[in-house]
Amino acid sequence: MPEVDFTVEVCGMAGDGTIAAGGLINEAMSLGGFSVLGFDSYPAEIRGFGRCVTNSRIGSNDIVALGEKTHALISLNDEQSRSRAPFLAEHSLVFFDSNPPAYVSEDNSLLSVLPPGEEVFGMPFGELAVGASGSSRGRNLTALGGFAAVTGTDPNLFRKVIRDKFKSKGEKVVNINVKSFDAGYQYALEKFSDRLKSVFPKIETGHDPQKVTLSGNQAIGMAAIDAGLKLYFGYPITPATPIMEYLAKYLPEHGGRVVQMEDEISSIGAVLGSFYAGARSMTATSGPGFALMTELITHGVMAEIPAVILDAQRGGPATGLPTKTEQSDLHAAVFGGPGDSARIVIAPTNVEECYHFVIRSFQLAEKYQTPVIVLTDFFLDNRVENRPFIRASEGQAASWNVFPDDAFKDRYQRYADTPSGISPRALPGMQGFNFTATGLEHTEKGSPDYSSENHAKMSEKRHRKIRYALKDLEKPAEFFVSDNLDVGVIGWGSTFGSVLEAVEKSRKNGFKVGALKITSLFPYHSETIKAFMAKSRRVLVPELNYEGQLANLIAHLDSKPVERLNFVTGAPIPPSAIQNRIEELLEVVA
Amino acid sequence: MPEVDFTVEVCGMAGDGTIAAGGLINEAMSLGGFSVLGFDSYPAEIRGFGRCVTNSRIGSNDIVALGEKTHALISLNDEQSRSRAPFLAEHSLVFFDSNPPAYVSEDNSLLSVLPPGEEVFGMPFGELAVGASGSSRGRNLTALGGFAAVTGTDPNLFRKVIRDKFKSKGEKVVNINVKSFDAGYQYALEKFSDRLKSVFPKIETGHDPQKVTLSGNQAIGMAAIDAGLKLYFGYPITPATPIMEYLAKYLPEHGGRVVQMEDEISSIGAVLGSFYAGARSMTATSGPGFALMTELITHGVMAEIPAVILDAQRGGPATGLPTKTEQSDLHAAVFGGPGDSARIVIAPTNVEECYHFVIRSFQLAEKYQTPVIVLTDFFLDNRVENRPFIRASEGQAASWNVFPDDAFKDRYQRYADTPSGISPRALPGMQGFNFTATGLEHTEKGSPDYSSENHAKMSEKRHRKIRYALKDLEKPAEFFVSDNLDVGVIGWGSTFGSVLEAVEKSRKNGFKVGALKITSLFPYHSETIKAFMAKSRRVLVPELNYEGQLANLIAHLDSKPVERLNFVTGAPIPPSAIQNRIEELLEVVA
Amino acid sequence: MKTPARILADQVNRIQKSGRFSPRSASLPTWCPGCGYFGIHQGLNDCISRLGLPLAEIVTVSGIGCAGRYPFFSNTYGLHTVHGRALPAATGVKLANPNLTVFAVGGDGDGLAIGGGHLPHIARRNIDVNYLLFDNSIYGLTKGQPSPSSPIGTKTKASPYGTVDKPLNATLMALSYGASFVARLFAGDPKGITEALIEGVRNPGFSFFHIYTTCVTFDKNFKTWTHLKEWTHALSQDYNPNDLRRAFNEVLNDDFSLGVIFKRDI
Amino acid sequence: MKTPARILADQVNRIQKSGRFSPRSASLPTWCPGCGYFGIHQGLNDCISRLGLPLAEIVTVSGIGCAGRYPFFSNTYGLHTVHGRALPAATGVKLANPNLTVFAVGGDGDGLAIGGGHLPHIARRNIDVNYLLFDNSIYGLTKGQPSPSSPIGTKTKASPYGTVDKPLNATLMALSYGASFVARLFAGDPKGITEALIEGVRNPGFSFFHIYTTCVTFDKNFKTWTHLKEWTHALSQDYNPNDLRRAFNEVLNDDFSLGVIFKRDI
Ligand SMILES: Cc1ncc(C[n+]2csc(CCOP(=O)(O)OP(=O)(O)O)c2C)c(N)n1
Ligand SMILES: Cc1ncc(C[n+]2csc(CCOP(=O)(O)OP(=O)(O)O)c2C)c(N)n1
Ligand code: SF4
Ligand code: SF4
Ligand SMILES: [Mg+2]
Ligand SMILES: [Mg+2]
Repeated sequence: MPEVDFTVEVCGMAGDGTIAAGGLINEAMSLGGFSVLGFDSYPAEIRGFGRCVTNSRIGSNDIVALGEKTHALISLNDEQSRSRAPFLAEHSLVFFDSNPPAYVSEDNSLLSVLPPGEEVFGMPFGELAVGASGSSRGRNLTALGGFAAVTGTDPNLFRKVIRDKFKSKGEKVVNINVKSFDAGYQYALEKFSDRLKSVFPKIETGHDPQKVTLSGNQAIGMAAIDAGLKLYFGYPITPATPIMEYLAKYLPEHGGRVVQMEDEISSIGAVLGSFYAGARSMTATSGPGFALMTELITHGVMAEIPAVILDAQRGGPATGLPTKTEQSDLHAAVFGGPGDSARIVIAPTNVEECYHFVIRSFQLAEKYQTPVIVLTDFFLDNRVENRPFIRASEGQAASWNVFPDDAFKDRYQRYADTPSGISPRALPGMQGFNFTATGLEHTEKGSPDYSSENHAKMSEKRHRKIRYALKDLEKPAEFFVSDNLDVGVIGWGSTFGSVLEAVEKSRKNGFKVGALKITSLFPYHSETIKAFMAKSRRVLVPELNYEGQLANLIAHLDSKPVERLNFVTGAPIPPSAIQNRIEELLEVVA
Repeated sequence: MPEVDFTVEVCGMAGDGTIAAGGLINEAMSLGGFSVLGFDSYPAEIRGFGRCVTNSRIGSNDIVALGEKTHALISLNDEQSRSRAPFLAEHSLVFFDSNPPAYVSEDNSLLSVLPPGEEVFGMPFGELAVGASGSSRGRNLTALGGFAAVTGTDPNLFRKVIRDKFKSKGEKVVNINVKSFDAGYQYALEKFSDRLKSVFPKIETGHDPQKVTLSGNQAIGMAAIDAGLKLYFGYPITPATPIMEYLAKYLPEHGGRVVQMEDEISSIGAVLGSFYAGARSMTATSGPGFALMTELITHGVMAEIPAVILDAQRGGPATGLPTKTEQSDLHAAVFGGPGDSARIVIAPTNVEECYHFVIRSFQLAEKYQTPVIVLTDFFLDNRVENRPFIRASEGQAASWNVFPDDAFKDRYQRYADTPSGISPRALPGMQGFNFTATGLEHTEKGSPDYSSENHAKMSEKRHRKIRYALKDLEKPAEFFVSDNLDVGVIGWGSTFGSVLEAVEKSRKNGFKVGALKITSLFPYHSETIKAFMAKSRRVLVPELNYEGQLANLIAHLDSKPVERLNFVTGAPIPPSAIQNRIEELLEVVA
Repeated sequence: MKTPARILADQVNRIQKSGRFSPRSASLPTWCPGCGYFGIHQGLNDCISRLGLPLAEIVTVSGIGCAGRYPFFSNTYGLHTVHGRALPAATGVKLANPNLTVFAVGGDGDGLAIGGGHLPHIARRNIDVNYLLFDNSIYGLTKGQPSPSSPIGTKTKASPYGTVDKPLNATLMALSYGASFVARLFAGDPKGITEALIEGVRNPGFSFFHIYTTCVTFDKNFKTWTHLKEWTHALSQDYNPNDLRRAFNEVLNDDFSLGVIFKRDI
Repeated sequence: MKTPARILADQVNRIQKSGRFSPRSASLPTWCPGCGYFGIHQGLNDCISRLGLPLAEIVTVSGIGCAGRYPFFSNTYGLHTVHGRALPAATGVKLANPNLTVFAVGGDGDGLAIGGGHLPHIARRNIDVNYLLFDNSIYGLTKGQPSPSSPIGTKTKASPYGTVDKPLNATLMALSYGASFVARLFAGDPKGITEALIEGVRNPGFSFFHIYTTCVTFDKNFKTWTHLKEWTHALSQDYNPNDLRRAFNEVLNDDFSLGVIFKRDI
């Protein structure tokens, strides 16, 4: 069986059913046994003018990064799709509406900007849909039919996922939609009979039932529910809103509640209040909202109150680029807020990790009694992956609360200075442990105390605790590491997939290259990172930000200067860009 | 003439006139021609229980740091003064009330905790005051009289400064207060005739009329007024409040206005609004308020609107230690807020620099159209120095605004991408230059644009501008630097005085030690710092924080690990602690 | 076919034909076709034209939201600040240069949720800013979540089972803050908006315009054009806006009477 | 000599003698002798004693200020959060564990300035939190700056020429937010505070207590003991707190009538 690595984009205006079509491709291909990584983007925020693009990369092996070149483009609106032409691979397949609903002038046509050599397939999407269902709304499905026919995809895969999607709307709707798909499929089979390909062979093993097609946002929501989240407090903000919307829908049936607060300050305030009172709670936001939270986050640090804060990063600074992806809140996550306010910062690199890290974040927050910040970004939140995925058991999501021993009743010291820095924490309702949590510097008992000795002691205690937390924080993972690397590439967050793919490809080219994945950003495992840097003749840190925020954090660990590769394009880093940089560095090394 | 280096403390309860007495000592000694560095502290915030302490270090040479050992203690309340006993030098002079207003039990007496060998002077402060003025309120002045007599200080110095202080209250009040002082003076002359010293010789040159006794806060307020501040927006917070109070009093007569806002978010919002409309404005806050401002600070970065924000640091995290000093907001000042949001951060190291840096901050903000953060701390804000001090001329405080050329009327590009990154800025009211300032990513014209190319271009432009600003930012200053230093000490902010004194003393001990003062914290002069680090066999960075926040910023500049000396005591770093660490390092070096 | 672009073009055409075009920016508003904001745009543009204010001496300040985009669609100077902070920024602008006429505009989320803490203070300081609250009872820009003025039972993706919180009444709040000028208006009545704005701009202090409007995209049930047209009506003829107690009574008794509700005697 | 320490000791003595001591913490309140907060302390402690609430099932939440120190002077569980954020934190506490009785306490700066944006929302959500606003019209802890409720002309170090902004009326604001229980009280009348608190704690929703009090250290002119005693008086006998319109009228007509102003019928 030939190796498949195929990228398909659907592009249209809001209202064209673009995102739905892309989602069906992901589902159908997953069902077909392929690996899928999908990502939608919608540049404009205000409706009525939005260009929607979905990108699905489909492969027979694991897919860890977004496709760079598009092998098939399904255009539901040619004016919008023109912007996708530069990303087309040679000889790609382009599907377009030969009788579009809105007139597109010659100057604005898609065809006029296609590079020579593309194979174009014009189909009357709307008419076919009207024929099949009486309405042109199924245009996106007739287009999918054309795509399935030309690429030689088993049409039953699409029929099944269409049925599943519309199941809840009744048999009639299901049938109408399947009919639209079939109309496109038949039309293309006949019309393009001489140009049919066989892009997607049947995979013998077929669909892996443990493979779940899930977005980062869904994984986060599921994790929160599986962790027994009691309260979600949040304020809408792109790209974090879908987490709130997911939980608003599903949390109530698990006994939890979503409260849309008046802003981000009150959201984190309420999260701290709930954790103080013993309930797992969380909030999710993006950079601007995160900035507003920093004062209260340091209150969690000082008063030793757990909190889980997810920062779904987007382009910055300020309101910035709300619908674009970026990894530029790392500085703020680690360093924002007054005082020496070390807290825990972790960042998953894929959908599966989103799930497990969110569950872990509750436990870390409980045990270390401090805010835990989970850094994701739009590319990770909104990407869809279909990997084998095992949900955590109740035990795996168990509470890590550390309660005081009954022996300490009536002489309880809330902030007892223990060797680990962890002080057993009482909850309101526990008789004989009454205390006041405070953001003022305080004694072990919790009384305000600004004396030099006390502040020195308690600062040390708080930082000792955070250092101690390292043992519960995932170590950096090494990939292809040997004692002598020519280039060692360090990656984090949504970007790590691109790092991995680039390193793999470079190795196939025969180069001694390895990768390090850092998921614990603060505190971090400096010894492991140091060792990796020492093993590498050159160290490269590709990041989706201008300032090299991870590089800034770790540069001092090795005496070699760190090479930085910074993208501020609002889009995922293409693996090839990393690969090129690796190979440039190799030339210098050689 | 023998060298004078003498530290005197006054200690009492709130209401005892402690702070006033300390202030008079500073003024009198300044008038006597001595150098003075004074610092008050008031540990408790809520009135009625507050211990007040003033510390004045008086010297014949320049004084750059606080005194570590106290040579004279004037106790206005013995229970409170007990806490000062550990800081007494050997054979120090202790003045106390032999007939105190509140009974102090034997166990709580000051005398019982004095180390052996101190010289004690008991005087009936209150009775003497009643005798002189009919009221015991002048107790603090009779105490000063005793101090002047025993230390052999010219009483006319005190009489003059007392007169100046009470001048505005009329001749009667002046006389009563001088009489109280005299009563104490006479009493002590007679009672302690056999124990009179001559601590403060008459300095021949006498008082330097250019020497002004000024606190950091006053210097900041004066600077704002001399810079033609039009609007101050702020919200009370220790230790920044005195700046607002100073300006509330003096700004109106210079045509400006102080508006106490509802919080720190609205304060920075209004500052940005005023600068946008062309008026110099500023706000001052401390860590917790600064955290609340970070979202809007990054708005200034993105929309390229000037702003001046003074962060008077105090102990953190969170509400922390409101009346204690710390340098722990550096991380937040440089890195707080979403996105790649580089801004300008500067930090004066003494009172004079407070003045000049604040004036410069307006100019930098105007020219580079970005928020400028001035970092001070409680020790700097509240310290008093009496150095020769020349106010800036109007020219020196002139506007650095960069306005667009009339030629660009009606085709104005607010965010034109120039070589320096500086785009001429129009103000509302200018015909034909109408534009919208926005915190969304935008084109040169100012329209929202989230395309990859545009974001990459504009991120580069904004950072180029900040790099370019380096040429207007003060270079690190070297002290005693030669090509080969055994230890190079890097200092910033209020702590630099201690660094300098420690280095001088180590040099006197014959060691090859130098100092580097960094006042431009972001962007910073990496080449100069690097060169200094390279010249030093060991690099030491003493800071008033736990995490080594400056060390973190610059550690990567040299391959040697940076030695950190971190104090989290809420009090200035004693020069001797730095000197000891230097000499420890020298042993290792040797 | 009547495409969205067509509907919009018609709408813009109509505004253009009205002949009072100058305060509109060359770039088309990116609001959805049919959005109530077009009516407010027309009302404010007409106010500016009728008062003959030089565009360069006007600053339009906004926060974030669909309403927050307003400055880009206006030829005045504009300051598009962050979510919820239009009023502090407008305070700074006005105090910096009192010659400027300052409009602050924003949505109900911007003004009543995240920015709700600023309204009492600009009102009590009586800063001469004209604040237009675009109250569509929904978060438009973030694609339809409930706002503080959404009625109980509002169903959105973020409240799939309906909201449970009592809505806030912005007119009542402004009165209780002591605002010196309070009007209640409707996006479907641009003329009414223009009239009230002209009066409010002349008020030498803070003027608050609570404007009912519709989000055609995310609210199909509550503040629809149909409902708002049906519910709203003018204040009674004999209404005296100088009487604060009467103003409170009016607002407590009737949610939908439009006009100048209160105006402090100067 | 009557030293500050002496005055304070007397005061504490008196409270101790009252015999209802348990909710007080062992450590003495660090408020200035004569501060109005001692009266509120007594009122709240008596409420707790009289309702027989177990101290471990009460959480007292506060922001920053002299008032914000309250939790340290109470034997309940306490959450001393940052400036202005008592209400969001209290919301979290109550929703996390509805069995707890939650008191939120704070000053007028804490609650009407920096935290002023939260009050409308806890009121409209009707979270079962009892919020005591200690309204001394001054910033005590930061040593005497004007607050949003300071009268025009207030002279402080931060306003040496007198303030110019209109004060806010917290009772009126709470009514306009739709709070389900609103009382106006006076620190000089701890009994009145206790009575109203008992009623408010029983209200299964948000209860707002606007408490006039004095800062003896920083306000020598306005809300002094003398003035407050002179100005305040009980609501009239026939007052009916279930009538919202009447409540508004009462508050518009009289700044100093004390008692339960409004109570929503359940
Ligand atoms: C600090 C912050 N939080 C959240 C957001 C996301 N956000 C943008 S607009 C908006 C609300 C929009 O609703 P509204 O203010 O009513 O304006 P409309 O779109 O309805 O005109 C939100 C929550 C943001 N930009 N910044
Ligand atoms: C974010 C922040 N801003 C400012 C402060 C400083 N601060 C502490 S208490 C306070 C106001 C005190 O006044 P009020 O709330 O009326 O309480 P009171 O002291 O009068 O009881 C202020 C401004 C702070 N701690 N945090
Ligand atoms: S989403 Fe709603 S408020 Fe926003 S432009 Fe569209 S119709 Fe108007
Ligand atoms: S400063 Fe005022 S409010 Fe604070 S404790 Fe003293 S009297 Fe009370
Ligand atoms: Mg809205
Ligand atoms: Mg107060």
